[in-house]
Amino acid sequence: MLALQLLINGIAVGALYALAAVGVALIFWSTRVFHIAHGATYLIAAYTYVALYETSMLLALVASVLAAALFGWGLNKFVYRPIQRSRESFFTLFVASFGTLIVVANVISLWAGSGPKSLPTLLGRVHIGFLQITWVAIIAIVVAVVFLLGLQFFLEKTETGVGLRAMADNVELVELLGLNRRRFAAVAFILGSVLVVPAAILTTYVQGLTPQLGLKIATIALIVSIAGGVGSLAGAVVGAILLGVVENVSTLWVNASWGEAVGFTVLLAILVFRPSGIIPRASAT
Amino acid sequence: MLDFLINLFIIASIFAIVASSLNLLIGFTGVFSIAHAIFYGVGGYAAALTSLHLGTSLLLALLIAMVASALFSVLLALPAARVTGEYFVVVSLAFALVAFTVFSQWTPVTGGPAGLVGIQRVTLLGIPLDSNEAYLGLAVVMLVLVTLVLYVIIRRTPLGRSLQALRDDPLAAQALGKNPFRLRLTAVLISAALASTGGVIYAGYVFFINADSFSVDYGVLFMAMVILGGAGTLSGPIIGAFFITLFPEALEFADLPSELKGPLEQIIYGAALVILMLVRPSGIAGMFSGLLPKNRRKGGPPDAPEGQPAAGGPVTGAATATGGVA
Amino acid sequence: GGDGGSGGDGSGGDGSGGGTYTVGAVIPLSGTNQVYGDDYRVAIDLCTTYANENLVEGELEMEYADGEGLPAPSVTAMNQVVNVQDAIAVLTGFSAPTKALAPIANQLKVPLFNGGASSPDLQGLGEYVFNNIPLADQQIPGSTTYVIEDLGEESWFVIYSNETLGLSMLDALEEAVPEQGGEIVGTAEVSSQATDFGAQVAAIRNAQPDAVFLATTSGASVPTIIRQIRDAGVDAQLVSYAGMDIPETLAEPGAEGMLFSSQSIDYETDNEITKYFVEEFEAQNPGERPTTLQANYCSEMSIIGTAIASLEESGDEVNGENLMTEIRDIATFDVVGGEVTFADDGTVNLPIDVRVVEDGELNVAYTYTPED
Amino acid sequence: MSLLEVKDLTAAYGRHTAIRDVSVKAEAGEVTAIVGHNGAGKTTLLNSVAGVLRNVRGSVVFNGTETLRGSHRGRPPGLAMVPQGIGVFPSLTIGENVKLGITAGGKVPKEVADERIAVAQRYLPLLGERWDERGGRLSGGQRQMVSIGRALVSGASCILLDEPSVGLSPKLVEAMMEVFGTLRDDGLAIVLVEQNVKQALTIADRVVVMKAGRVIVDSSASEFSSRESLWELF
Amino acid sequence: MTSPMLELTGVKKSFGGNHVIPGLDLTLKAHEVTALIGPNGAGKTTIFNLITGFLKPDEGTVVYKGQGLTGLTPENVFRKGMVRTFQEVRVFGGITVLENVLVGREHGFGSWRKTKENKQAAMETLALVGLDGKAHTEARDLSYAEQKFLSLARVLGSDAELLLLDEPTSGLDGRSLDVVTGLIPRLKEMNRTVLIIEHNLDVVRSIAERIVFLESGRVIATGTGDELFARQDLADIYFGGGTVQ
Ligand SMILES: Nc1ncnc2c1ncn2[C@@H]1O[C@H](COP(=O)(O)OP(=O)(O)OP(=O)(O)O)[C@@H](O)[C@H]1O
Ligand SMILES: Nc1ncnc2c1ncn2[C@@H]1O[C@H](COP(=O)(O)OP(=O)(O)OP(=O)(O)O)[C@@H](O)[C@H]1O
Ligand SMILES: CC(C)C[C@H](N)C(=O)O
Ligand SMILES: [Mg+2]
Ligand SMILES: [Mg+2]
Repeated sequence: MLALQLLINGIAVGALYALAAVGVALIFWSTRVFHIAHGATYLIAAYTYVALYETSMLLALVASVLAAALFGWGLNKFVYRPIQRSRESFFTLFVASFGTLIVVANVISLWAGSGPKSLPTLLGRVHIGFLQITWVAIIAIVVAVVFLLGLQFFLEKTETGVGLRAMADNVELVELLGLNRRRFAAVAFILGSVLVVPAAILTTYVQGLTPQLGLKIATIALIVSIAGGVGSLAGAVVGAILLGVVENVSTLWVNASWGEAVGFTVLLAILVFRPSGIIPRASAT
Repeated sequence: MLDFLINLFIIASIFAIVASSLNLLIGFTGVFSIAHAIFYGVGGYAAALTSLHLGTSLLLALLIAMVASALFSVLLALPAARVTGEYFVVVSLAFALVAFTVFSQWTPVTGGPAGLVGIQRVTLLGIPLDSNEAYLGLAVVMLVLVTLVLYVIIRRTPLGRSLQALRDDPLAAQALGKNPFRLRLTAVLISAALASTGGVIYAGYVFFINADSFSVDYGVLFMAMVILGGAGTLSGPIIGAFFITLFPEALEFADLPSELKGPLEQIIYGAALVILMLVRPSGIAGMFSGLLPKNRRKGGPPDAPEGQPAAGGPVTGAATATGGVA
Repeated sequence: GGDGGSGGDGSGGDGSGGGTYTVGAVIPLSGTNQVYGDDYRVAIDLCTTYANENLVEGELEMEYADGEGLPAPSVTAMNQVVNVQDAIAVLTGFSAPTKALAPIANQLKVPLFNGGASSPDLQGLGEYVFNNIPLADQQIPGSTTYVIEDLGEESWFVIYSNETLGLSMLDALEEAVPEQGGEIVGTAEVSSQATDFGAQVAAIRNAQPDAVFLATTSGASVPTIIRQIRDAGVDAQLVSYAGMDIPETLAEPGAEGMLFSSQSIDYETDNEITKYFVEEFEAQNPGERPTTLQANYCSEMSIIGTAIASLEESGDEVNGENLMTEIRDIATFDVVGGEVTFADDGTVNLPIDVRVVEDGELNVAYTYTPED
Repeated sequence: MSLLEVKDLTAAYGRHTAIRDVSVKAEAGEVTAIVGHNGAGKTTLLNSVAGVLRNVRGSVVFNGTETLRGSHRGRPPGLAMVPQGIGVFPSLTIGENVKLGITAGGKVPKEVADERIAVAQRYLPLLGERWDERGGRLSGGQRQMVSIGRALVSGASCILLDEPSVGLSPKLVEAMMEVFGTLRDDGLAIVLVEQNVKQALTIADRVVVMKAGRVIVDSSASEFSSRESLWELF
Repeated sequence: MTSPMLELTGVKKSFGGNHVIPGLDLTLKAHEVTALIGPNGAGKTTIFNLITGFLKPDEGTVVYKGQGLTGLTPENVFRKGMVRTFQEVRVFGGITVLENVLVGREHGFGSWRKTKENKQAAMETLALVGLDGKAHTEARDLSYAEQKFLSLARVLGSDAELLLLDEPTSGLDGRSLDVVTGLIPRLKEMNRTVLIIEHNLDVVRSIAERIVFLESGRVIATGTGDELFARQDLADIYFGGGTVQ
């Protein structure tokens, strides 16, 4: 029974990771920016929501979406792009991204305090005998699936989607062909940033919110999206859920502080044996 | 005040040792690791345990640390053979998180979160290095030695050439008889062993070791030092390490209101990283002519046809979905 | 605030009185534990003023440096306040950093005060280390006695963090709970970074205990743990210790009825420092109540002030070494809520209060006096 | 007024000036061949015209609009380029690769797009045969065909071709030259950079010779062929 | 007496149902320059990949000087004594021209002691392609043509006896082309055997002693230039009209 409950918990947590991961997967894969500042987007979305939800949940949601989109767009425009212009270097972007996360996390802690924030419990739980699962988790799973399908459609079927995939392959060629690389990048950042909003809000409902959460979420998101398969959004989701499940179920045998390590070890092992990830980007048709 | 400066320079030298050794991977081998705080940590723990159980000999501590670190680094090198390029960053990140957990939870060996206390000042061939001045001397000598070793490897040996060839084009290197796995393994082993010497010096200096000094944040910090200074140059990581160590300390002299001090310092530090990357994307070392950065330039050489995969092919695994040998 | 430049003349005066004495505070000013640092600073600033007005002839000046509640930054910060700002005493908190700073304090001959960390292995860290807070092994028996004997909650579940403090609390509970006739029916570990406690909560539901004890160092995550426990429908009695009763915890609805042990602080005590602290705190933070730890940090300023005043009086030089000797000589000090006496191992032994959260307020439910 | 008019174009990579004061024209219904040694600046010229390079001075007027400055900065609509080297996105299907040419050319109704694709597939049967396969699976020459196909579907009135024959079999080169000839006859302006002068002369109307970043010869093809001295350059 | 230098027997390779090499037999004699020609997508580069270990044959064997190469990794194939270039330029941009050549010469720990000799030999090789003057330039600062030359120098500078060159002249101007066509015949004197993929028929004509014509992964003709260039069936699928003079 305990094992089953842990499995359910794992899937629930995994779904939240997955929500955070799809956005970063999209951004990383199409722009090659190791976007650790996705954690900052997460914080901005979550704090905006927390600040406003008492007024109106809808207003808070809209504001959160706008704030995330604006931040992602602005970061790309004013930080990443100028760096890419002078000399594209993966690590240079990473350092800048990391610096941005530090700035945002600390500005937030100046503004809202570094202590934990929480939201009143939303919707409660569903019981199946002794087992229980929160409605929030169910929403997270549904949203994750919807996002996944929606994005898959977007990437396969729309011109902009194909453009993003082209960018993932070869940015220089995109430019040479006269395609608007900047617009594609802007789309990737706006979309990827907006995608983090549900993750931010739902996670805050169950796990609370601190400025430190940004780094943690972004780290997990990046790891699962790579382990899942670069450029494969389904892979990111599977990787996220796997991490959540391993973390939780492993507590049957090891102490909880090892849980995350066990989860990462499993993902590492997967990468060693399948370097292209759990579900590699479509390689054959 | 002098004591304070000595303290800072000791720490900066230690960081410079780690950053320089990391540069062998990032700058010269194309192995993008942010796990180097771990090998620094292995050195620290090895030194602490040596001091607690085997005595204060510096050379013994260095030997044990380097061997332990090199052995441990095999775990990172294994994936390095299969996953390359940007994707390896993620592997190293996961590795660092796992190893950090081992540091902070393996209580019988590492003392767990409480860490190891009771480390003694080291002695060099029986001579104690009690004063901080002497210790600074030790740290600087160690830094010079590490830099020298790196210089010889990179600029004077076939190994160094092979590593850089591998960095620039793994496929072509393979076609010329280079074994990517063995080369990456060698580089990771050497780099980890050198980084551990920084940990030895650190443990002997602060008398206390726990996992917090080797967290992922430090891994990123070392990486930032390499990039900020200039990857692929010998002086870059040293410049970067001193800059990143000294800069926040300089802020201490700025008259910040105490209730804002912590976050403000962090904000200034973070903003400095962003701004420096904007104005000096190729590193500080690039400012001095003659020390031109040897960063990997993305894309092909100047007038090569555009759009060729910079790296690719079967060995890069995740990097390309298709065999890139066209 | 008590900030200021690095006092050039801050070496501690020459014994003629009237010098400027710098006291360092190596506390978390950023990071996960900043909540604590913020709280401590309020109390420290408040009582620096007190010491300046009522105790020392010269002037105490505070220098804050960010230790993040972590050992490595704390070591750098300590070096900074002592070597650059010439601090003659340093305040700190958190178990791991305190342990890391102890050897430095002894080497640099600067007294180190811990008012927040409660790991038992902080005792006997050297002549220069003073803990004016009862350590965990002293606090636990208060809670167990009350919960088991008075409330009759016999089966316990312990959530602990795998580090100095959590483990030592677990040890203490494994001794104290059976002693009172209770039983520990389950334990679960949490890591300090975690925000999801589904696994622990599932284990609690599985064990169905009467009481759940929270033995972690991370105040930031305690409200979340409580929330997740309550949301899962677990209504067991929650119990914890002093470091966790921060406003964020008290504000969590699920914390209603929760118990916290801490040293007994009698705010009615009739001494100067207590009266000052109660009044001024109220005046400056209307509607708020000080935490136990805030009281401790205020007390530390009073202790330092008292010792310096005594050095000034005797005409001795005010430096770290003399300060240490003076404190050990005086041994017993007026502090917020009463009196403390430092034992040779640098600890204090105090009565323990068990306080209960009622409508977001803490009220004393039980007081326990340890037999020596 | 020529369809494309380049005046006094100077372009640099950092401190290195790759082309200096280059002026050329391309007329509708003509093939302008640009020849010159490796490093003469041919690619730089094309990339500058196509709005890819940043450090460019001078003037490029396409279809009456200045494209180097002002609101039209960048790639003007109606201009397509086949870049030098491999021009295929390996993880996109061949169809997607080709259709990017339409995307770059601007929105068109589906029927128009389908029609253009059909034409391209007629010229390059390979495209049709392997439409849904990934670009990464093609051989070097096949990739070059995809790249050309992409320019064909763009609906452009001017196509810049940067060594399109590299890697193609001799027979295919001939076929390609025929295609370019047909396009020219349809009224397009073709700018063809070629290493193989003989090859280029089979369809060129004008020949521009570049050397060390400058234009040293600009003449009609017939005149060029007849002047032995110019041949000596190669 | 002369056992073949390289022998491919019954080599097959398919990619997901696409039989790119449906069954190939190919023999190379020592000290000959053989050209491998054929339409785009005929499988020429794939054959290089199969020989050099970048791809594993589905079936069949590759034998080099009597030793089977099946299952060897590219670096081990190299160590048997053969080396290849790639269809696109792949120089080591961050190190000098001289170092690029050294990379192909230095193997194993002992090579450190022979650095001096190796540098000497590398300089001689660079002189062959006219790059000795740029020995200390970083390879990424070379022009396209120079990088092509460097790729050649790198394989010449190695000790390999069998050189597999994939379109070494593509993209070169006439002047540079002459350098390459002048060089290749001289390789025989240096005890080398060459297999070259080339679409430039002028080049093929001037250097190849034997031509292997490949179509759809099959050898459909072998012979000298005179024999093959005259064949109408090959012209229909490959040479086209007019270009072969
Ligand atoms: N990205 C670049 N960075 C620096 N210099 C460059 C770059 N691209 C080209 N160059 C230099 O500019 C000059 C012109 O190069 P360009 O590529 O335009 O010549 P090209 O005529 O197209 O040559 P090829 O026939 O080899 O394609 C050359 O000296 C080349 O080295
Ligand atoms: N990795 C791969 N996956 C799928 N198909 C491939 C792969 N590599 C090559 N092919 C197919 O095999 C065939 C032969 O390709 P190859 O690259 O060997 O041709 P080539 O003879 O070198 O042609 P070119 O002269 O154009 O370079 C092509 O049809 C190509 O699509
Ligand atoms: C302030 C508290 C959370 C500190 C904690 N009690 C410790 O021992 O570290
Ligand atoms: Mg060109
Ligand atoms: Mg080929």
